[in-house]
Amino acid sequence: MSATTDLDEFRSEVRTWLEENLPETLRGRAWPSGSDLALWRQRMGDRGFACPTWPAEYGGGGLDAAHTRVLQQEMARVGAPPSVRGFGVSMLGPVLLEFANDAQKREHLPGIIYGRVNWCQGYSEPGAGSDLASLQTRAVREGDEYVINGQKIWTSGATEADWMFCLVRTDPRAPKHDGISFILFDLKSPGVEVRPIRLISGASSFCEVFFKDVHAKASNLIGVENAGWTIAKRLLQHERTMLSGGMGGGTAPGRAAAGRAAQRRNGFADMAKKYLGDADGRIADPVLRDQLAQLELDGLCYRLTTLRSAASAKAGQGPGHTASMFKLYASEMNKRRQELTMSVLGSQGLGWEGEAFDAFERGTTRQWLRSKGNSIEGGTSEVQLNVIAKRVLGLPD
Amino acid sequence: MSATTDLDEFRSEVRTWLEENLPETLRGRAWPSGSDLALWRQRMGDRGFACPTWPAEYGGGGLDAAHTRVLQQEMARVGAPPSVRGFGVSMLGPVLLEFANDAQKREHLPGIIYGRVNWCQGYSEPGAGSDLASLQTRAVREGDEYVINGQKIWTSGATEADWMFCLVRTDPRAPKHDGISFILFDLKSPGVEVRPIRLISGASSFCEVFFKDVHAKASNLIGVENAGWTIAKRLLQHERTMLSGGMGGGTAPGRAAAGRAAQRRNGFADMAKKYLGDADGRIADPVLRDQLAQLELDGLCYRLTTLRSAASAKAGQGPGHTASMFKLYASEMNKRRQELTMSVLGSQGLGWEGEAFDAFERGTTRQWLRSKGNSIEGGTSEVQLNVIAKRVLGLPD
Amino acid sequence: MALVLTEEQQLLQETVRDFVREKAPVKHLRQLRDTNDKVGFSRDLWKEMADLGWAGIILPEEHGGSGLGYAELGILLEECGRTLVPEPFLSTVVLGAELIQKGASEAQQKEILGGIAEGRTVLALAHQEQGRYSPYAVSTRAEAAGDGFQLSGKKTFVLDGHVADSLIVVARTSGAAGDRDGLTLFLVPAESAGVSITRTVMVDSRNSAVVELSNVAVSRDQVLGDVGAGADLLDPALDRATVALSAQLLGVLTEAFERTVEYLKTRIQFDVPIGSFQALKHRAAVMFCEVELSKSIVMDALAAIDEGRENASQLVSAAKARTSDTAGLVTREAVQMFGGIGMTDEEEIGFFLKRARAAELTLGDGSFHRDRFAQLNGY
Amino acid sequence: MALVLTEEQQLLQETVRDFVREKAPVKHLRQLRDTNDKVGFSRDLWKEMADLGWAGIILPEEHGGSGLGYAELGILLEECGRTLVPEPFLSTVVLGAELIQKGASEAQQKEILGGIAEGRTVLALAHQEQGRYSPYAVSTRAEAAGDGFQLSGKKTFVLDGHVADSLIVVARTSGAAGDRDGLTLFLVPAESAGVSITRTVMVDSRNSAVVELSNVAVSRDQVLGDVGAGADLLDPALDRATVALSAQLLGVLTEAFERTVEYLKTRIQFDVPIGSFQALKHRAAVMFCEVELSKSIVMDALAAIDEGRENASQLVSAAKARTSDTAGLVTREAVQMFGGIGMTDEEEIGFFLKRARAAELTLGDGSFHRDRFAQLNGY
Repeated sequence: MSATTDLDEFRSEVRTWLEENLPETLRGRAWPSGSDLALWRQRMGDRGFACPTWPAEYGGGGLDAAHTRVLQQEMARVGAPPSVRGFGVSMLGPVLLEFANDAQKREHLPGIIYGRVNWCQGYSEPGAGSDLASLQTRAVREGDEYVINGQKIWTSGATEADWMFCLVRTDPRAPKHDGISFILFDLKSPGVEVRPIRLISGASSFCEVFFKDVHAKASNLIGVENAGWTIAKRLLQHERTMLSGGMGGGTAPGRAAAGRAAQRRNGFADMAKKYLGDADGRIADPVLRDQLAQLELDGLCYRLTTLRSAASAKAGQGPGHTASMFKLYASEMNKRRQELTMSVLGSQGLGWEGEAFDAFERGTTRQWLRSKGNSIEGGTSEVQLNVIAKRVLGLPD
Repeated sequence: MSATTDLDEFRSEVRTWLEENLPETLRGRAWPSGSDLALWRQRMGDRGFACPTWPAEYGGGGLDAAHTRVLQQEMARVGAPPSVRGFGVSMLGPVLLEFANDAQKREHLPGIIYGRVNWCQGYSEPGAGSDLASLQTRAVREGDEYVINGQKIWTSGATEADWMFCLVRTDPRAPKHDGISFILFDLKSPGVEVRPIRLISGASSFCEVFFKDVHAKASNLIGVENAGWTIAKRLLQHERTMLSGGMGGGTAPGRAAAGRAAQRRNGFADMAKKYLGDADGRIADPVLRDQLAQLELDGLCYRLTTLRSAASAKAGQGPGHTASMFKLYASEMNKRRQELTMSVLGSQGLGWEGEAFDAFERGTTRQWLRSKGNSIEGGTSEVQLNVIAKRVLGLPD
Repeated sequence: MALVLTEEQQLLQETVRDFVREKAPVKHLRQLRDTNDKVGFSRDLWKEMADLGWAGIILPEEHGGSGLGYAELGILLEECGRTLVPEPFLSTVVLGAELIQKGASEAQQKEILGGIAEGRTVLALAHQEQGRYSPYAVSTRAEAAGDGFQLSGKKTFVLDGHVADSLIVVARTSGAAGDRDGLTLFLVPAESAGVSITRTVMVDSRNSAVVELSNVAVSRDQVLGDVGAGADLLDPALDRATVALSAQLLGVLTEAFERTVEYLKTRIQFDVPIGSFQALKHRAAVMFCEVELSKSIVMDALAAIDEGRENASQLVSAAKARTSDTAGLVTREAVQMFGGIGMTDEEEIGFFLKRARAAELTLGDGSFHRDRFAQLNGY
Repeated sequence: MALVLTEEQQLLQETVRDFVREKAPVKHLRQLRDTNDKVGFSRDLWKEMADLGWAGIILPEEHGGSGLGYAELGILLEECGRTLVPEPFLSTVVLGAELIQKGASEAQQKEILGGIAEGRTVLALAHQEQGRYSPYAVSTRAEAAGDGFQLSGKKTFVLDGHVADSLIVVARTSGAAGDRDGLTLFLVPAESAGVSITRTVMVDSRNSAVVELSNVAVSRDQVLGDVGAGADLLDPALDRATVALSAQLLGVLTEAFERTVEYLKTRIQFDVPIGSFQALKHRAAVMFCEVELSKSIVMDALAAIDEGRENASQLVSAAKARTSDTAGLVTREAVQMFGGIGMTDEEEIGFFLKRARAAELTLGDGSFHRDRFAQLNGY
């Protein structure tokens, strides 16, 4: 049987399965919820389609890149939403597959696959931002447990999360990269306190999380004690890939992203004509028009570069250092886009609340402010520039 | 007698003196030459007006800032050119006054004041650019002489120069800043070879200068052996001031410079209209017009800042660290101006030689290329930024 | 030239600086915001400021003012900019005072200017009708009706509009939107029939309102200046407001810059102050140059107003373009260099980012003023 | 998508790279310049390149060509860009070959295309009349005269004009400068009476000429395409030349960038390689992103031409804007980072600065193509 025949058969199999199993109410809904979502999660998990590339023995689909692409294409065709998302599936799962022992995988992967456990990430601390390895949250071994004290910040979704994967210092006397461990624990444990953070753009999903004598099972330490930094770095690569958006899984999602972006673009030009006037089909302000053209042109070149990178990378290879470039460029570009929108809207972009500004205008204000965080979260632009200079260009320290 | 009366008297005295002594042929000539120039130099030197602020005992005018300003105003009024200029008067002279012994001042200052000796500066070396202190040109004491071997580069005007003030390494084992001396010698000495440098913009006044067993009198070493770095740094401050242009001597020359700049500006707008078209009195290309406005606006702000700096500084104070800002900004701004000119001219700015391009167009090409050196010579822009960060803002090493 | 402060001016600067740091630090604005204060500034504090002579700083002494010039006003507003003081300087002390002084009858002047100087009266200019600033793009109509006029139209971004005792409404008695001719200014009590004022909550937590005018009857007495020649009154007042706002922006950007440099010296990452990283050093040094240039042009533009220089408008546009753009640069860099903490509402630097953008878009941004600068320079 | 090279394409790339590094390094251009070479390129080398199939790379095999596409042409020109090869690719291999193929009679094609493929024939497009690029700003007149026309006008920046065997002259048979309609293309032997060609010495040491046409008599046979509809022939040819030039610029900028990174690693100041300074590192990393983006858009625009995609013109404009601006950024940074030595004629990096600026201003700079990109995108 040729590879193509095999893929064709798989495609028709997927198509039939989706027809029979996708709840009608979920079709075309990007962010589904409710009882049909629970059903969908059960079915996708059972069929191995929730996390198609993960090994079958842990509940994944065991599919290769080509089959995964077929599955994604068919799901996109009928508007089937993914059954699970978030930190578990995109960040913790791959790391567990690489670093965890068999028992840990069996304990934690199903919860991710079936969407039963919400995960959050305990990384940054007030004194450890770009210099993440200087983190101070202590974990002390006591019998078959660790006792954790300290504080995390920028923990996204902590108010909704069930469990946390967390970097802790297990050897305070070792050089800073050599005393860190990677551990999982239940966020409902006594001693955990979660406080939401208010951003300059308003309420946010970010939290501060405080630990006071929190007990975590030692069996939930991933890898070797004090060797957690290796895991931490790998996980950051996955984060960077996630944040730069749409360049992960081959060309299909890339094309879809390009389509969405094109739509958004036309929207921008129309919006600019509305606020600045239309002179013979052109945006009436020639200087802003030039800036918009530059931005769109950069966006086009950026998307083509993500496609080129995906095409170059062999299937199954982890994200390379180009992830830094994409993270850097995407966040800087979004900041420019938001600045430009503000310039176009003028004082109509300055609204915070109330009816004098429509929903788009109010959204603009908040998004402009929120975009300032793009180049800080998930590794600052400065960190990405350092990585590119060192890893890609080979410039000396 | 009040200060004002004194200045008024001095003004009428200067006015009379100029009427009697300025050769008619020199009036209004920025770059005079010939026998009348020799006469003018003699008269200005004798009268103490060539270097008005230098002490009278060494042939200067012994004037304070207020009287100097009156002299400059009166000279400007009748279009009297300075009788001397160049490295001697603007860089070496002030340094000799500060660091040389009495005999050295008596030997070298008159040659500067009467324009009899042309000086050039032996500073940079192929391996010592921004890191000037790593210079390798060796000077070994032998009896009452030093014997010099090595090479200088970027020696401006060496083909025309009579003497060189030169940084040499007198102690190769000391830390690099502690083994440097500042010495003067005759460029006609045996063993000196001068080779002009061709720049990307064409022929230039820069030279490479090679030394092979060049003998210099030990009595021409300024200050203390191995303590030349202090002198070198002071001289660089004077250079920076000279390069940033027109902010040195109070408001009068500043205003004149502003006037010239305004004239140049209108010229730019007219030129842009000629090449790009005129739409209802506006430059027809709105994006380039916006860039020109930004450039002119920056130029205005820059000139005002030099005036503000001069107004703030008490008369007689040496140039402060703002010299770095002016050097940086002026050179970056000139580079922008040249880039913009190229954009305006299009392919008419690409000519190198020949009649298909008029003199302005050919000049544009060369000036554009030459301007790239502005942010390199006299301390790179990167060096200026370092200086501002450290000395002005106090940021840590 | 007036590029250095006189001793008297230095004294004024210190007085203002000490006062606002104590009584109106950034916390003052935060508190007004967090308590959803109905006025949006402190009437008590405003009274105190008026008692110091600040509300009538440019008014002649006969009207209870201090009789000072724009150089002094600039010093005052620069210092107020440093702590983001939200009290109604721009609307009342500059625009209101200028337009009433130049356009109102003696009786009106006597009544209103005294109120301004005492901190009792707040005025607001109801001018802008769309998001992008464009001074003559006025569609609000003033139709002749009986002995007077009837005003109808909608005004946005009316600074301090919801607390103003009277509005100065720019309406069109002839011509079409975009024409310089045909504008007329009307002094309209906020309580007038047909006037509806809705406060808008703005990103910089300052005061602004939407004003709707529906057949508002006004008499001839309420006209400021001459009918149809409102632009002659408006233009110089807008220039003055623009340079005043530039001075405020200079304070905003200078403070943001100084706070950032301080943060670079104290924030430790990788065991060293982040200000020791060369890339950040260079960016800080670039900002320093821009800050210095901003200061120079603001001082000269203020002096140009005081001296009545012919090219004052060019300098004003240069000042607004330069301070707008520099404030944008500095506050964006500030948030980036503060990192995560700069993104939190708890840290004050975000207030500067918001204020810088709002002030940039008030009375014309960099692009608007570069265009105007070019036009005034004959290209 | 064609965003990766096939094996055949990789082979071509290596072949070209090895050839030009050996036979046409930057020294080749320097030597032509320093000897004031009358031709401005090497006829022998050009013959060798033609023998490798490069001169007829996009021509069909029936005309002696290689029958390859723009993807392959792009690879060829990118590598030639890396060493600034001055041989007449743009004028003859792209513009000449395209216009003759699409607009000439079969007999003309047979005669001329074979000559191009063999490296014998050089063509030049006489089009531009002013410094700023503007494709329809043609004033050169073609007046009807007897059975044919008389051409009069002046053309500037005619690439390879002084060595061309024939000129393709864009003239106006109707309408006014700026109109798209009314242009007609004429094939004019360089030796024709009334044609006067003056070589211009350019900053990038490449070939260009001023062409003056004084009542040049041409017959109907010399018309390419249809009378008055020259733009239909010209537009796609210009698109193709523009993407070809973008590919060349990609080579220029990539080489300049790689040389700069290498210099950063080897130049020692303050006892360390200057590439260890963070400020320079960050600037190099920023350039890296721009270089990568340039590569992607050039590859896609080349593929769009080959595939005849509807939006090809947009991609071409994006490619030219992006490579023009990136080449400017990279070469300016290169000279700055090389420091003093970068300012000397002896160091080769200055040749890249010059070529980048000249290529930027050829066939429209970043600003021109952003405007076109916006227009094609409906704003």
